[in-house]
Amino acid sequence: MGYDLNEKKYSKVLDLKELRPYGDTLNDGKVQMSFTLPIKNDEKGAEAARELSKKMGIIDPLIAESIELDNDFTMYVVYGSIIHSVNYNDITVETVETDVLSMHQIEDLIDKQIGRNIIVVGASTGTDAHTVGIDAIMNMKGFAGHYGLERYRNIEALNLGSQVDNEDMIKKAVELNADVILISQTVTQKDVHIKNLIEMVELLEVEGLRERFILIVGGPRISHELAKELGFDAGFGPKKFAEDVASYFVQELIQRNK
Amino acid sequence: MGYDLNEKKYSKVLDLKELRPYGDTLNDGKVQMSFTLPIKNDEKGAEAARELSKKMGIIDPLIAESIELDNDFTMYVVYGSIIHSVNYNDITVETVETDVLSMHQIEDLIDKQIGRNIIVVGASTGTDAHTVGIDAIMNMKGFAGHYGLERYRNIEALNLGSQVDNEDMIKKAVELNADVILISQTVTQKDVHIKNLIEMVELLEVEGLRERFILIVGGPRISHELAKELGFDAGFGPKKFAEDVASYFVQELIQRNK
Amino acid sequence: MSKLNLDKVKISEARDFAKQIADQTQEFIEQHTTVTVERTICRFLGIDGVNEFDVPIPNIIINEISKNGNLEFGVSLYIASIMKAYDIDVNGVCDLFINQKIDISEIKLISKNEVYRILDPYINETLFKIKDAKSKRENFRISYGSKDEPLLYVIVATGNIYEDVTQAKAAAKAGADVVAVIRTTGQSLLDYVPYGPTTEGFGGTFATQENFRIMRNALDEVGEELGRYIMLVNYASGLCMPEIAAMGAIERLDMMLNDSLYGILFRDINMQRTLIDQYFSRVINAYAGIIINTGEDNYLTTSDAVSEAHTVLASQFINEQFAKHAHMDESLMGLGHAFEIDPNVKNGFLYELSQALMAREIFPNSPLKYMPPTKHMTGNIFKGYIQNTLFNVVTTTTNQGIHLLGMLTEAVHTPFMSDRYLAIDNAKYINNTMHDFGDEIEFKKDGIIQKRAKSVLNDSVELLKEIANIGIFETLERGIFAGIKRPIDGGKGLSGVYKKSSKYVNPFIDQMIIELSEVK
Amino acid sequence: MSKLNLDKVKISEARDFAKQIADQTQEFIEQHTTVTVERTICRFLGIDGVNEFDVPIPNIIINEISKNGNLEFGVSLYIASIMKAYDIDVNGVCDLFINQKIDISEIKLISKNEVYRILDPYINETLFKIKDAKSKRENFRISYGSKDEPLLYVIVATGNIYEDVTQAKAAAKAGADVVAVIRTTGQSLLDYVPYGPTTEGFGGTFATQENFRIMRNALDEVGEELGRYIMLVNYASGLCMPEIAAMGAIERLDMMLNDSLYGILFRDINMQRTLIDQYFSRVINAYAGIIINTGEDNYLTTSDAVSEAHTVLASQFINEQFAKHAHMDESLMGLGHAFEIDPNVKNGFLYELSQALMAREIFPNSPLKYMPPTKHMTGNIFKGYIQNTLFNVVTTTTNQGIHLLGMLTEAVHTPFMSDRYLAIDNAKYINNTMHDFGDEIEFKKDGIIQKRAKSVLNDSVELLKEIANIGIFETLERGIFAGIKRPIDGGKGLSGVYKKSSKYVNPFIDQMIIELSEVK
Ligand code: B12
Ligand code: B12
Ligand SMILES: Cc1ncc(COP(=O)(O)O)c(C=O)c1O
Ligand SMILES: Cc1ncc(COP(=O)(O)O)c(C=O)c1O
Repeated sequence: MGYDLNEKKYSKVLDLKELRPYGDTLNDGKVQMSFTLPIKNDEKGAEAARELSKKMGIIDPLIAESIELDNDFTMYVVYGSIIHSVNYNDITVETVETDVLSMHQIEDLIDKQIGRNIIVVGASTGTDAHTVGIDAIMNMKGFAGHYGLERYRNIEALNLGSQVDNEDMIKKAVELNADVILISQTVTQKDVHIKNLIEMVELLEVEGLRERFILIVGGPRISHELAKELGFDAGFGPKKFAEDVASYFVQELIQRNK
Repeated sequence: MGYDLNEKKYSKVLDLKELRPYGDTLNDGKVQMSFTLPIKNDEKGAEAARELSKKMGIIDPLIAESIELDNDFTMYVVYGSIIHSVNYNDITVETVETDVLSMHQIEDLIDKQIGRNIIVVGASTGTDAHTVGIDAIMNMKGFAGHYGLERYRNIEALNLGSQVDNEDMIKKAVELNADVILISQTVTQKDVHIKNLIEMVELLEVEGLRERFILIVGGPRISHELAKELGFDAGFGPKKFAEDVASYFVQELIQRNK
Repeated sequence: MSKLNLDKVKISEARDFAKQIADQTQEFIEQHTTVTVERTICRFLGIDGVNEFDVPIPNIIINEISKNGNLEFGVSLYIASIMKAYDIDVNGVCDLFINQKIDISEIKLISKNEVYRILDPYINETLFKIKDAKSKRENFRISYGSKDEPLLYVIVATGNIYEDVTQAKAAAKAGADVVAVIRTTGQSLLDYVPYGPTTEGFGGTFATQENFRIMRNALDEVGEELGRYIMLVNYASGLCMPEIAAMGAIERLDMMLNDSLYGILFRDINMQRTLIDQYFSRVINAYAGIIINTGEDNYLTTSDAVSEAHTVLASQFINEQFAKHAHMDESLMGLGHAFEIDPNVKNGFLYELSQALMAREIFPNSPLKYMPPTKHMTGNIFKGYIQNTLFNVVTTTTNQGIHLLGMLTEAVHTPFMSDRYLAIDNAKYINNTMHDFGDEIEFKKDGIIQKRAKSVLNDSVELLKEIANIGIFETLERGIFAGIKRPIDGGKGLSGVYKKSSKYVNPFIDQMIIELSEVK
Repeated sequence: MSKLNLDKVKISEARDFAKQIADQTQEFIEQHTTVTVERTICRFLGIDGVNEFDVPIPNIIINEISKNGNLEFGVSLYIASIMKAYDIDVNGVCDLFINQKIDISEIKLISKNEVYRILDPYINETLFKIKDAKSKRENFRISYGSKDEPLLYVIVATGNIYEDVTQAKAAAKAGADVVAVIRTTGQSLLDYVPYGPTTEGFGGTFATQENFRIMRNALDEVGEELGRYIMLVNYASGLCMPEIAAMGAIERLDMMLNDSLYGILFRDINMQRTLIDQYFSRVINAYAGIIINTGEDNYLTTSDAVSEAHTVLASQFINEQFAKHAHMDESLMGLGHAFEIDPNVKNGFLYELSQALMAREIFPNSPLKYMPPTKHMTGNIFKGYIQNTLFNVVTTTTNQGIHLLGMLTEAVHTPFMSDRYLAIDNAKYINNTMHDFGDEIEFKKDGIIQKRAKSVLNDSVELLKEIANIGIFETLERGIFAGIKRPIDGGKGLSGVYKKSSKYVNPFIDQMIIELSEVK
């Protein structure tokens, strides 16, 4: 019996300039994938799946399973290591910079620096009927233990509900002389939300009202980055609550008033 | 209210020269991925995941979820459409060509064309202790309703069990004057099975015995392609049973005797 | 015998209050008609198609009547009168409207009896078509045999009817019994029904009669291949409730999403409009033997599933009573409920099991439509897949009639073919490995499970009592369901509501009700 | 009270037969020793380290004695005699062996009593170390408090101890209570214990004392951070059973995979060798308060889980009796069983539930080690994840003590960090959402579930009766467990078995047993 163990090589250290996926060893580059190909479930199909995986940069694709969905549709579960890496140090993301305050801090800030109530109108616009998101932000009871804007002493929050046309939204905002417009978008199929959001910005610009409001959008598929691209002032995604958006628009208002 | 519906564009037809993944529309290229990055769970991390996905050819990566595994380890679930496609028509795979017969057809074939019992030795070799696979092929009761080789009237099947050294395996095969050697390999970590299988082939060649046996390997991660590469006569993977391998080695023996 | 030992008295109290609520409302309903009710009559008279601006002919006719005539009289009276005046058939009438060759204010209106007489052949032809579809369905059931386990119900929602067909067929082969073609976002707010095959929708596919036909044929085809009858579902809801019901009755759909309150709450459709529309649509469904699916599940997606569970039960009682007014048999009442409790709630599974079994015991003859987790599904598709497993466990254990399968990608996109396959595989696995589990277990006396059912039942009795006092309209104004307040004259479609005059006649509903009453 | 209403008489019959089996075997065991038993004594005497060829010093000494001396006398006698002859301490003795400066055939052997006297300080020191580790563990338990729900048990298996640490810490933070470092393939067949930290293994990491230390420190560290005690597990099995038990006792491991038959069946280790080795290893575990995990689950991975369920129960009874012979308290007997029925078996879940509850009721004081589905896991990781959910449901419902979490990638690779996280999340979800489910339900009298338990119990009584007749050796030769036949003098390690002479002495086991008996 041979007493020698394998030579000991210690695993590579973390290099953020070449960030790779982690399976069970640093830099092993392991990923899991699944996809369906419109072909028969046989060796040739598996090979097609393997080649496709290789094109994605998986060196050693393992077809862990191939599942027949229909005569000519096969789903593949794939594991393997990718050659690609990203330079983590070079990554920059636009994020809402203002720091997040508590409800009371926000109320105090409004008292001190603005000295009047802030008016906010919000809605789920276009054909979108999803209100739970905007309700979570605006309604008294809020969501997941975070109170909504209606509860803020010196914020007047009006929730117009769902499927509100952009025109009506703007009319209401002008009528109430709102400081902030909150839009919620949930349905993103075929980019309906993009079309709808762009329309909103264009309408405001045409009517020369764009500068008059802090224009904010939120929703499960909304990022600050995207919001900016579309000409909004800010965007908020999942796991954001009333205090996140309020912290932003209050501090932004103070900025603008300077 | 506008009565016009969106213009109707019918989805593209299937083009096997540019085969793409199928989500819910032909050629939409949809794939699902998950992987872990050794970084914090925040916007920057999500962006890193997105960039990595883009490098893999996903045009519009959606980070559906980011899950904190530990302070500096985050798992990402990603969906998106890939630019890559494969030419299905160009794909060729080496597969076992002989057609698969039933137990009785095989027994008859042996009677008619070989006229003596065929001797088969099998084992799970090297450090591998997984026997269920080789048992499924060799033992009387077989597996999933497929009888094992022991049940075949004119096949003498000897299952040496697990963790058998290649030397012992060869010794036994010579001693019994076997026609066929069956090897099962299940553990593939760090390619132990490759090393072990290559060793087997080399030992046989050194001793000038390679031609004397039909050398077959099987296991959950074995393909015919791989087996051939390693110098085996054939390889069998998951969902293969006694009749698959027997059909092959009987017809192969007949070939060789010609 | 009740495993939850529910209080029979409480249950009948609840039914009585619900009956009071429906009765009050029914009076109002029968005094009114709407533009879509009248357009439905047009469709039953065989009027279909669109003009060069894609405007459906029924809309052209009803718009014209409401502009220059009195819709209070109903379209039947006008059409019959015109037929008599010009001595032409219905097609002739259509041409006059399309080419604006007629001033309806001029038309001399005839008597009710004449209307019946003149339209009689059309009525017979249409009702025959519907009865024919119904018996076709029954014959399929007989030749293929029917399933006693929960029906596996999946949705397709590509937006493209042809892609939907591909997906539906794959689903059927994988084991789906029921296929629903989800409608495109916003169709429910269109006050017309689009025409022809469609390939562009958002989050769903347009409901058109041609799309119904295309999918029906596809499912019959694959059904034959599989030796199983595959049911087709669409949405008799929104501003065109009865029209779509009519289309479905003719094209042999098997189920229709059809709720007496859903449109009011979740589409901000005017309450008067919806309540009137749902009545005719349900009579049609009842007549055609189409199972309705009600939408109580939506309450729980909107408000908290633990604290609002009793509103679901209350609404089921109300839907039941409205359906009875529409002469609908209990076997057609697919009352909705859902598995929507936050996965982080301790013993949440016990509550779900309790509520699901409670519904089963309270509505023993109705094929309950049990909805999967949706609101608490996230982008963690792995977690989502097991949330669906627990839902499947409850479904099998309590033997729900219509098992609407959850998708692991619920929070991500409308289902891929693979998502749907995995959903079916999940359900089949549970149905098989836990096949007789429900039969095997009993519950601890006064344990968490029994207590939960008891309290939900009690709360809903209280709620129904209150509603019976204030009436359905005020209930909706106060936002008692899903916390959504709706003003009685707010929302979409009120302008389409008309008080019937004494001259008003709807020969189709009259005839259907006669036949439905005979059955009993 | 038994929810399965099991027959108490049958249960005690089974225990009696198992006791007969163990008693017969114990006679044989106590007449023999093995090379690893003797090496264990070396380690207890403080002998550790390797020579320039990486050969462990204990192996050098035992090889020398078996070559040129009589291992029948036991190493203690030799070492004590040499110490006396040369008037040196144990280190001195080691040097003589390492530098081959001694001809042991020359040594004048002393009396048993002298051996005890000479080795006494070493014995006390070592047993003190072990008791110290034990009380450390108990103090942690007291200060952190202990958990009454199933302990979440995960494995790490990167092959690299440092990578294992990263994974173990993440697992602990995610909620794992127990971490097992899986051993590299084939270590169980090494007749020595590797030395030092290791970073290369196949499908697991080498079990070395240094690796034990590294992981123990890491877990204590993260445990402190979390305010929870994280248990560490390794494998006292294979050809070095007692040596590894000794290492674990000193390094404060908390559990050891340790089965009286596993090595014979699944590693083709000679049956005499394993039976002798398991005895000393268990005395050590008992003394150190280390929970053993037995390996019955493996029967079901090898043969059919429906037809062979009774072999699991029979083996549990046997393991229980062997453990009692080793003076082990029931609270340390982590008897193994598993959820391995083919997912396609109709009502398979009911059988699993029945069997799991049966084990719970038959071994009420033992922390059963319940293993997840493995054999029927496939590359369909989604399906795999829900197979694990059903397993978790059974675990929670029947309140198993040690909940070994299944990995959705079981059929693909040894766990990734993310696989392990998902496994923990799966278990936590079920534990919470179904928290009191087991308490709430009762089973139909003579239903499928009760019947299943009854028949498995009966079959295992029959089996134990047969084994009691023919004895354990013949049982193994006939391949009664897992269908694996093992000849009495086949397999690995037989050459390491020695019959004890009358002079033989093992002062450690003697002292341990004295103390263990006092406790009772
Ligand atoms: C509940 C629900 C419904 C309910 C809505 C009830 C109601 N009153 O809102 C009902 C049943 C009516 C419904 C209908 C439809 N739905 Co829907 N629905 C959902 C579901 C299950 C949950 C959404 C939800 O409430 N999430 C909880 C809230 C709190 O999260 P949130 O919206 O992300 O909000 C948070 C953040 O995003 C942020 N936020 C959100 N908005 C805003 C705004 C601002 C200003 C700020 C600062 C922050 C912010 O703060 C919130 C708290 O953190 C999702 C699936 C899922 N699990 O996500 C599908 C889903 C959103 N629906 C979907 C679809 C397609 C539809 C339909 C179009 C289906 C159909 N054809 O009928 C219809 C049409 C409705 C319409 N016309 O828009 C798809 C959308 C796919 C896509 N990405 O395009 C989803 C993803 C389901 C699916 N996989 O198909 N739905
Ligand atoms: C059962 C099992 C065990 C049992 C084995 C019992 C026994 N008597 O065989 C026990 C518990 C002992 C065990 C131990 C270990 N196992 Co194990 N084990 C499995 C498990 C759960 C099932 C394997 C199985 O029986 N499949 C069923 C059979 C019928 O399928 P099959 O082998 O693929 O065979 C079919 C085909 O492949 C083909 N076939 C197979 N062989 C041959 C040969 C020929 C000639 C032909 C023609 C066809 C053929 O025909 C069969 C029927 O179709 C798998 C996980 C999984 N679900 O796959 C892990 C697995 C294989 N084990 C694994 C590991 C790492 C181990 C250990 C090394 C863990 C450890 N460190 O202790 C040990 C070490 C054992 C050793 N020294 O090799 C890993 C392997 C990872 C890898 N790819 O390297 C797996 C994948 C689990 C995991 N994810 O970690 N294991
Ligand atoms: C009862 C009911 N009707 C209709 C719908 C679909 O909405 P829409 O009518 O807007 O297509 C649903 C979907 O949730 C529903 O539950
Ligand atoms: C009881 C027992 N011992 C040991 C092992 C591990 O095998 P080995 O001893 O070869 O590391 C297992 C794993 O399945 C086991 O169940």
